[in-house]
Amino acid sequence: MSLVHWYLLIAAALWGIGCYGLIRGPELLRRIIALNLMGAAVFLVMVTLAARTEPADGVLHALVLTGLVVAVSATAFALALVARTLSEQA
Amino acid sequence: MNFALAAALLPLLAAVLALCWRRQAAWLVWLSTLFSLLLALAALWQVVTAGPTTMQLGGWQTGLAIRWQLNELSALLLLMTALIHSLVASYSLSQWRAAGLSADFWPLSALLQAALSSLFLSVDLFNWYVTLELLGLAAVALVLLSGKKALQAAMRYLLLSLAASLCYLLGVALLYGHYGWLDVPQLAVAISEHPVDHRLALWLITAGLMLKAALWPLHIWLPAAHAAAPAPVSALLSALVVKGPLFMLYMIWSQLAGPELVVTGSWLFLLTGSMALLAGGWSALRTPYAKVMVAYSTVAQLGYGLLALGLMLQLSDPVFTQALFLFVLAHALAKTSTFLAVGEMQLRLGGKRLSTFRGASQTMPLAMFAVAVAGGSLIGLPPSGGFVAKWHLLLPLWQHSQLWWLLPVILAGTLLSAAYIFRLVVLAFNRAKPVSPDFAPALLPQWLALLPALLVWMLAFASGALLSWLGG
Amino acid sequence: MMAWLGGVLLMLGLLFFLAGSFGVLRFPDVFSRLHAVTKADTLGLGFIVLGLGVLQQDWQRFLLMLLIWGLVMLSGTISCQLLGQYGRDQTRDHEESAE
Amino acid sequence: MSGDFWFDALLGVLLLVLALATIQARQLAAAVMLYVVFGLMLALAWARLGAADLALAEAAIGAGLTGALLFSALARQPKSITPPVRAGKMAPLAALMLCISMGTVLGWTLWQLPLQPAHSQLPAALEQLGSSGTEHLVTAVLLNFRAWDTLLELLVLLLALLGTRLVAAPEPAALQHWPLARQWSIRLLPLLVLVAFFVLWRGATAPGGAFQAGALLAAALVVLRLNGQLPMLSFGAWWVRALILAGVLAFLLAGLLSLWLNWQPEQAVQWLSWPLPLAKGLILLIELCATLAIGLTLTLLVVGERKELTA
Repeated sequence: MSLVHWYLLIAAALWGIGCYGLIRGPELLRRIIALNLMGAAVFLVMVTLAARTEPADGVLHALVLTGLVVAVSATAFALALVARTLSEQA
Repeated sequence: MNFALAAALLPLLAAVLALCWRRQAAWLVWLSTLFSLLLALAALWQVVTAGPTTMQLGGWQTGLAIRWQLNELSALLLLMTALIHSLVASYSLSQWRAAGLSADFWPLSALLQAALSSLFLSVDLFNWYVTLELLGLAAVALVLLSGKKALQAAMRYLLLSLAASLCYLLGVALLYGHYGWLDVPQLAVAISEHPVDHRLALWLITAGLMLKAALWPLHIWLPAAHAAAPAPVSALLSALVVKGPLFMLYMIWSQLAGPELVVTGSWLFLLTGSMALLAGGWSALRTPYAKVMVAYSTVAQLGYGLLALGLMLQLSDPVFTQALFLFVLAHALAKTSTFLAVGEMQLRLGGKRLSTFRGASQTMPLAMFAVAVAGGSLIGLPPSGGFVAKWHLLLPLWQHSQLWWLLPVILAGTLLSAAYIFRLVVLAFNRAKPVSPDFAPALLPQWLALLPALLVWMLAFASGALLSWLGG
Repeated sequence: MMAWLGGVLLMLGLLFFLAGSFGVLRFPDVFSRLHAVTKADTLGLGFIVLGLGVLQQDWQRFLLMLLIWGLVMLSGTISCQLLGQYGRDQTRDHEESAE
Repeated sequence: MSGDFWFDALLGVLLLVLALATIQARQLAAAVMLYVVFGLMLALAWARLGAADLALAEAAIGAGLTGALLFSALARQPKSITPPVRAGKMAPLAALMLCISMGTVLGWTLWQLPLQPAHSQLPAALEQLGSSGTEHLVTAVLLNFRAWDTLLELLVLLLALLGTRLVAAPEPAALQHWPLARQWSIRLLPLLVLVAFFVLWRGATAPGGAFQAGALLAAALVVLRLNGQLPMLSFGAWWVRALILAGVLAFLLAGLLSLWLNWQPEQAVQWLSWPLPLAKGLILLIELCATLAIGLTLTLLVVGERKELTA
């Protein structure tokens, strides 16, 4: 039960929670948060895989950094869409 | 490889310049699509004469750098992207003031072309993730161009597209965890050396890509999004955006799947393909709205692609690869022409329902002719490209008697597609609704809508060259 | 000797953090909760910084932690003030609507 | 039982509890706040797993800016929300079973992953690090080995901004500006700008870089904008557009320059391969432009083009 296995299990659980939130979450905002949780789970898997080698695998860290910025811009776009749909309803 | 690099970078440069000088954006992007068409032709010619080449981006060795691979297949797909973009750009240029298409269309469509070109050229798993995300965001932004009515459809499209990208990324992370390679050919070598059970990674990647390509069970977002988008945008979406993930599915399943996984995968694609044909055709038959019908026809026609992929995996016969990419080419041209013509008629005659097309053959004969010719290729009538693709799908099936049940399915699919195309064409020959005397729609947009239909109609004459390029 | 001193300082800091969070849970209204959070936690952080400084014997890092503590203190007080003003406006609007 | 074990165990459990609480929280405001805390704990997890760059980026972008985005979306949430937007079509029990099975299958597969990776790009990357123009591996991978990914990623950020401008929602209620907040943001500005450019400069030799620096810059600009101390940043103004496009333009120009510099008549061309003597300078130039572009883009994503109502 090393550090790597523990964080991989946490990532698997996070993925499950994120999927549940995406499927069930009533409000749109909650589904976007659930998407971010799923993203966090995937990045946790990648960073834990990078931590297996002694000097942590910088290539994977760069990939996760790219993924993080992509996730933020996608979230910003989704939130702008949610804000517009909500103000249309009001 | 230089021409292919130029063909991929030109739309990128055009998009950035279009954002700087917003008044000349239209001309700038239109010229860039034409130039990239010429460059793509030159790239194809270079590949045919000098053979396939690869390029390591940045000059580093294989595992570290992103690798671009230019063979006949990717050159042909690059040419298809450039051709469809130049057709749609010229159509939009000819009537965007009338249709009220906002000026943001131009940088977004140029970015879409750049994303697609770099997707077709690259063979790096993580680079595919970034291009896939770029493709998804550009498509959602383009759908939003038609304002308030597209909000709901775009929201659902964006959420599902983000979830699909995350599934794909998780699959890629697992593969990198097992084998340590991101480069697909190198990964295939690593898998063949000491195979490890990576089924979940492949299923995650397949689920993500099937959702992105709107393949049958995960197609729910497509009809609303493609129908709500303006005509040139829905042409781009149906013809090109859904083909990117389909190309990735082919590349991944043909190289990374182990022998026993290929069998299960092929059965999955065969079943989903058949269901796509039947369910897509049936929904297209029953919907009262014209653009929704054309969108469901995309879902149905993608069924042929799935069948070709499934058969290629099961019988490992290269003729099915030819059938798959012939279908991709033929469907792209036919669907562009159909969406442009239907959009033009909807704009001029006003109204979304099929009843507005009553008597369209008298009021707008040219656009109606385009729909009929493109419909012929969708059904698969000779000598259109659709016929050549279906022919190369059916011919080898006769020898393999264990897949007998596919023949009635394809027959039923063809009948359904004939039904929903003629449903529109028959309406056009009824007596036209009274039209104001000065009703004279511009002819240039209708001619531009007819052009891809004529191109796909003559595809059979070019099938010899196409077949030899597609791995004959 | 230094390790023992550092340990005591860290325990003190932990104590103040616990007191602060306990205060947030138990206090009745907004203002007392704000009071508990900003005062106790800032002091707790100060003790932790001192404790780590004693344990670490690295002056450059200790100064860095002091800068962090200063920033936390500043931003803590400012946000406490703003939340307090916001709380006062809310309660006043509430009372006006209640009459 | 080493001390680390308890720290990891607690952090892991805390991450899960926060994630569950975010999904199950009744009010949306509580869900957003819990998510921001989750983002900070995640930054701690990155630091614990030896990814200092990611801890910086997660804290600045993941918890900070995503939190600001969520709060601004929350501000536009109409208070009188009618019955919650139709809950997921799937019954709660079925969704729960599906997610639990997905989690266990994923957990079981992750458990099979080898502890020592069969092959990784690390040795190759470390040995090429010398000729990449920077000493820090992550910056070398981002701006030299896989520079094409970073260019596409800057495009994704630009695209998100273009898409957001298409759906610009009408502004929430006018903000009243507290004098205390205005004073504090003025004092905070020089510190944030200094730290941002320090993080950018350090990116060449230690964790840091364009994205973290851009996020810090965006934080400073957002605070100023919310306090009304900054002129209205509209995409229409040419200098705003020039700055936003600076990152992508710098990349393209550097790529074209390096294409022209190492052009041999019939040898195959290498896109985005920086000639060695120029590598360090080019990378720094690109990082500087990318920082400005990311900072302004993230600001416009968070604040939007708010028409300033009150003085």
